[in-house]
Amino acid sequence: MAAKKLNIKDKYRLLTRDLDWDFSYEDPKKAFPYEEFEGIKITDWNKWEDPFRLTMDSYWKYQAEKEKKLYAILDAFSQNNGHLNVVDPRYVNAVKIFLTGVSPLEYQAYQGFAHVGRQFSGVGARVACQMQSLDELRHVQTQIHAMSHYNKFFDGFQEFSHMHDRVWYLSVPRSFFTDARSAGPFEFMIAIGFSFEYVLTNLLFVPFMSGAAHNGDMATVTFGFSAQSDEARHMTLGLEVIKFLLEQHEDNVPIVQKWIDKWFWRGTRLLTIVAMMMDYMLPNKVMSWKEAWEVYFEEAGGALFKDLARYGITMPKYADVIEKEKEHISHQAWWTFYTHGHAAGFHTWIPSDQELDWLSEKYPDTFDKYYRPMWELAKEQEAKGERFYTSGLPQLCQTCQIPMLFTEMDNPNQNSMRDTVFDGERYHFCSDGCCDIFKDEPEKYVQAWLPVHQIFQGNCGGPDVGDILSDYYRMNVGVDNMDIKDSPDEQRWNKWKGVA
Amino acid sequence: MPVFALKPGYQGERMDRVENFGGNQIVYFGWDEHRMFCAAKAFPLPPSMPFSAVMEQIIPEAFGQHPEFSQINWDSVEWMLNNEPFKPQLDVSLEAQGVDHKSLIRFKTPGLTGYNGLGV
Amino acid sequence: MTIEIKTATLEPVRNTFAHIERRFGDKPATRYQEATYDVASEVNFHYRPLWQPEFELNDTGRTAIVMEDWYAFKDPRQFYYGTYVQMRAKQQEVAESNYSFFEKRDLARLIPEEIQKKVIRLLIPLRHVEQAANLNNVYGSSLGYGTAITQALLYNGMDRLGNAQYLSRIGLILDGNSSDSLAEAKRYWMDDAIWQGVRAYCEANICVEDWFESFVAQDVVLDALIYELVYLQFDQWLADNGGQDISMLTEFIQNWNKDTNRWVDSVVKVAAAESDANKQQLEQWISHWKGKAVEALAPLADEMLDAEALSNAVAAMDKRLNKAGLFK
Amino acid sequence: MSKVYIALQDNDESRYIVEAIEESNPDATVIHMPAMIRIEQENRLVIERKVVEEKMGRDWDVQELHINLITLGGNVDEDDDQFVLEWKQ
Repeated sequence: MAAKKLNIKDKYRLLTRDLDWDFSYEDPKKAFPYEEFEGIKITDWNKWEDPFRLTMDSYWKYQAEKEKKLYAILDAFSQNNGHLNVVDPRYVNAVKIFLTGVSPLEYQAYQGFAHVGRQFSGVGARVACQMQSLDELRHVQTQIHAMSHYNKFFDGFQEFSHMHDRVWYLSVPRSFFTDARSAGPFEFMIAIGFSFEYVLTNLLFVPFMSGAAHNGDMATVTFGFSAQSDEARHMTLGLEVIKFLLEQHEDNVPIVQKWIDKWFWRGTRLLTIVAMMMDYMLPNKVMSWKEAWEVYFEEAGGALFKDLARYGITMPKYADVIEKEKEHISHQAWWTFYTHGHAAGFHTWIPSDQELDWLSEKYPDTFDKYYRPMWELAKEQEAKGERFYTSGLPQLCQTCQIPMLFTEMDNPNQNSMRDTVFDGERYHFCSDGCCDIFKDEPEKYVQAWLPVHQIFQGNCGGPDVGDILSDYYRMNVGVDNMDIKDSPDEQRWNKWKGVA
Repeated sequence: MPVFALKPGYQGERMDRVENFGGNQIVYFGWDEHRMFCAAKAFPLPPSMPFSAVMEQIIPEAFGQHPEFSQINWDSVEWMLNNEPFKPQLDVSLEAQGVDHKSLIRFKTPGLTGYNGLGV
Repeated sequence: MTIEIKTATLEPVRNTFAHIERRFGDKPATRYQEATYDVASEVNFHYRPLWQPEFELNDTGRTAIVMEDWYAFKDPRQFYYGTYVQMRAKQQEVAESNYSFFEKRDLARLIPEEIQKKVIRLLIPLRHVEQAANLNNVYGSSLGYGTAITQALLYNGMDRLGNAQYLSRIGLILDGNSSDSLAEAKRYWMDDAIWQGVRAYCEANICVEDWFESFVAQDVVLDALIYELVYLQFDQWLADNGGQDISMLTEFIQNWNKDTNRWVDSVVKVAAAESDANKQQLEQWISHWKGKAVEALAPLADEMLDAEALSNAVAAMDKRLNKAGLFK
Repeated sequence: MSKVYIALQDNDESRYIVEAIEESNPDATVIHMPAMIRIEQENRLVIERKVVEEKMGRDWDVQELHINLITLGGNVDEDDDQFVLEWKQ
């Protein structure tokens, strides 16, 4: 009998969608108990459109090919001491932030997608989430392997896992992801599958990785682009989820809009650190944060929201504030880390004169007016032998957990501060965006493990900051932290390069 | 507004209740338009602490690194407590003049506008 | 400017990450170790799940099994993502050439019709068992504790989807891609009395809350029996009765079972060796699910072979459990 | 009108795919960046299996695209013969 040819859509339907069956011995609600409490209405999972139609055999085949390529490069990188090819040892500090701040998020993404990949009762969506879960596990593991070589030659990588659970600035990305994972399955998909994957990871994995290539870091660019090749699948899943929810029931629209507002705000706050990595931590510049933002958020995100307008979805709330903040946040963040360089697990520095000029050129409306004077002051202090490390501990935002470093866009000299009272206790926020998120779910956000308050409660050892850094954070004090100048990293680099 | 949770009555544990701070309460201090300090600073202080002790111990520790600090004329300083104008009474405790847990105290220094007059 | 690199100064500062060094000493680590140990978060989760506030996001309390160190569940295959997909890619390449050989030579036509019918009624519905196994293993991966076991559960979960797809393709080969055989097999799964026990077992397991129990019911009990019954004994029967070429199409699953059994047995062994309480818990779960599984599989075994086939399968499973330190 | 875009790793295989994209989409803009190639076009972009196969001189499965893909923007529709990116506004 001559077999008829199956096209990819039919084949995928038969090999995946057709595997499920209607339960008759148990209540399906017991098998999939989390699908209704968020208020999302799914009338027919069969309407789900599979964005990509990968069966496991193709998945193994293509992913194995990617892995083979990637590990060949990582092997070559370590055999040839590839770390010597980076343009400048300052660059490596961006990679430290990556391993301590981003890689553990990949792990949380693996867990989160495994959860929704088990809990959705629609098999199409479920399998897509399972594959994403597996991909995310890939990302954390390839990142650890890529940075394993750096860990052998530079400080600040060695306790990445321990630090991620505890260190003050790492509480920012960590709380972002635990917020999403502790939410219901549909909110998780809007948070991570849509807002984070579709718009925000591009900013990390595309311009920053291109920057890694431009700074001689073959290991990072290789895992970065290799990971991002899975991301294309993930982005499409995110977009498919949102279209599906919006098409299923009109009552879903306001719920989805609320989540979009929340997660875009939370995402832009999280990306502050990426802004700083791009503008200040890449010695060879590819594009400024502002330019990257315009390409990947304003242009790409704008097109996306125009596409979603037919469902009644509008641009995320406070998009107007976000647009103004692109001129400011990278400078504010690097200043914060520079002045807290004694409490960071990586090195900080004053930008070179050439870099200051590049920043002036890229930020003509804000840099000279607001931020160059800071570096003039820092240089003055350093020349006096008083490298500025700020005293005390900063006030943190209850929602995003970032020190309250952001300023008012109508007066960028003044920090932006909001507060509200819930259940007799006052809570503080860096912005209207973060304040709104709290007010919508105060019972959730009162649980925030705010590092500064935890230190004052005595839960992080101490009381001296030095003891907290060494005992609770397991930082190698005087080695991992402080200015790059005279650090062991710099001294080793100079020795390798034969520089006196 | 209550969160939407699987079971009704979701109530997370309040992590920063004043009882958790061993007799202290948290007070934040911020110097307006002085961005050398990236954010306001947090201190655990006994509610019974008089404001004079805040002026002697806390304010210099928090802001003494700024080149303008020594030039502050404290008589002309404008204070805000939790977004309301505030006149600190030096010999009165924090608690007795309304500075409670997680209060934010901000001050402006007329005439001192930051490093080189640029808000830094 | 040429820069002279003095190789003598290129000594590493450390051999591996600090948490790996604390476990295995100050020496170069394997990729499996760096990708696995102490990667999952343990403290400071901020928010209790809206869907399960009685637990933290990562919480050891979601199973009755208690471990001092959840990383004791070392995978004997030492699979991390890279080694896992490369192993499966190799196996699927073999499978692919088997399937295309089978298709090209149209070997289906050499298989007697009653044998084909038997395959559709007795083998193809197992694609739904694999689907249940996918759910159960992914469940453990999402709510389990410690990367050592949770990553292996995810690999297993995805393997089961792969197995389900290979079984489905057997149906498509037999029906010339009309998918009639899959529809027929699904009707058996839904309505045929010989399948109802197995289907009820699968549905019940999907609703089990304790993730380790779910792993026991699926991977330790049901899979062990099905492997012996179907992929060894029934396969032999097919070979003896003119269906030997079907073996080319189940070879992937057979090899897969061999590598997976090694992992399953080691998980059971490690958990049982940890404490008497664990051992008792495992024995109680296994007894419970074994009773159900034997009852569920009996009509199927009769139809495939005979009652002896099932007792052979039970004996083989008991032997494995014994080797893992249980029931003795 | 909005742009759809796709970015590929800058390697030998991608160069053939980019050539094919240029042939199938004469108005597309190709931008070379460090280690990556970005291609964008108003509203719609198509990658045709036949054209890629012609450029490469071998069989090419549309799903192979994922090996060299970095990112994309637009609604995806993938089948045996082509990969389409599109905004439907």
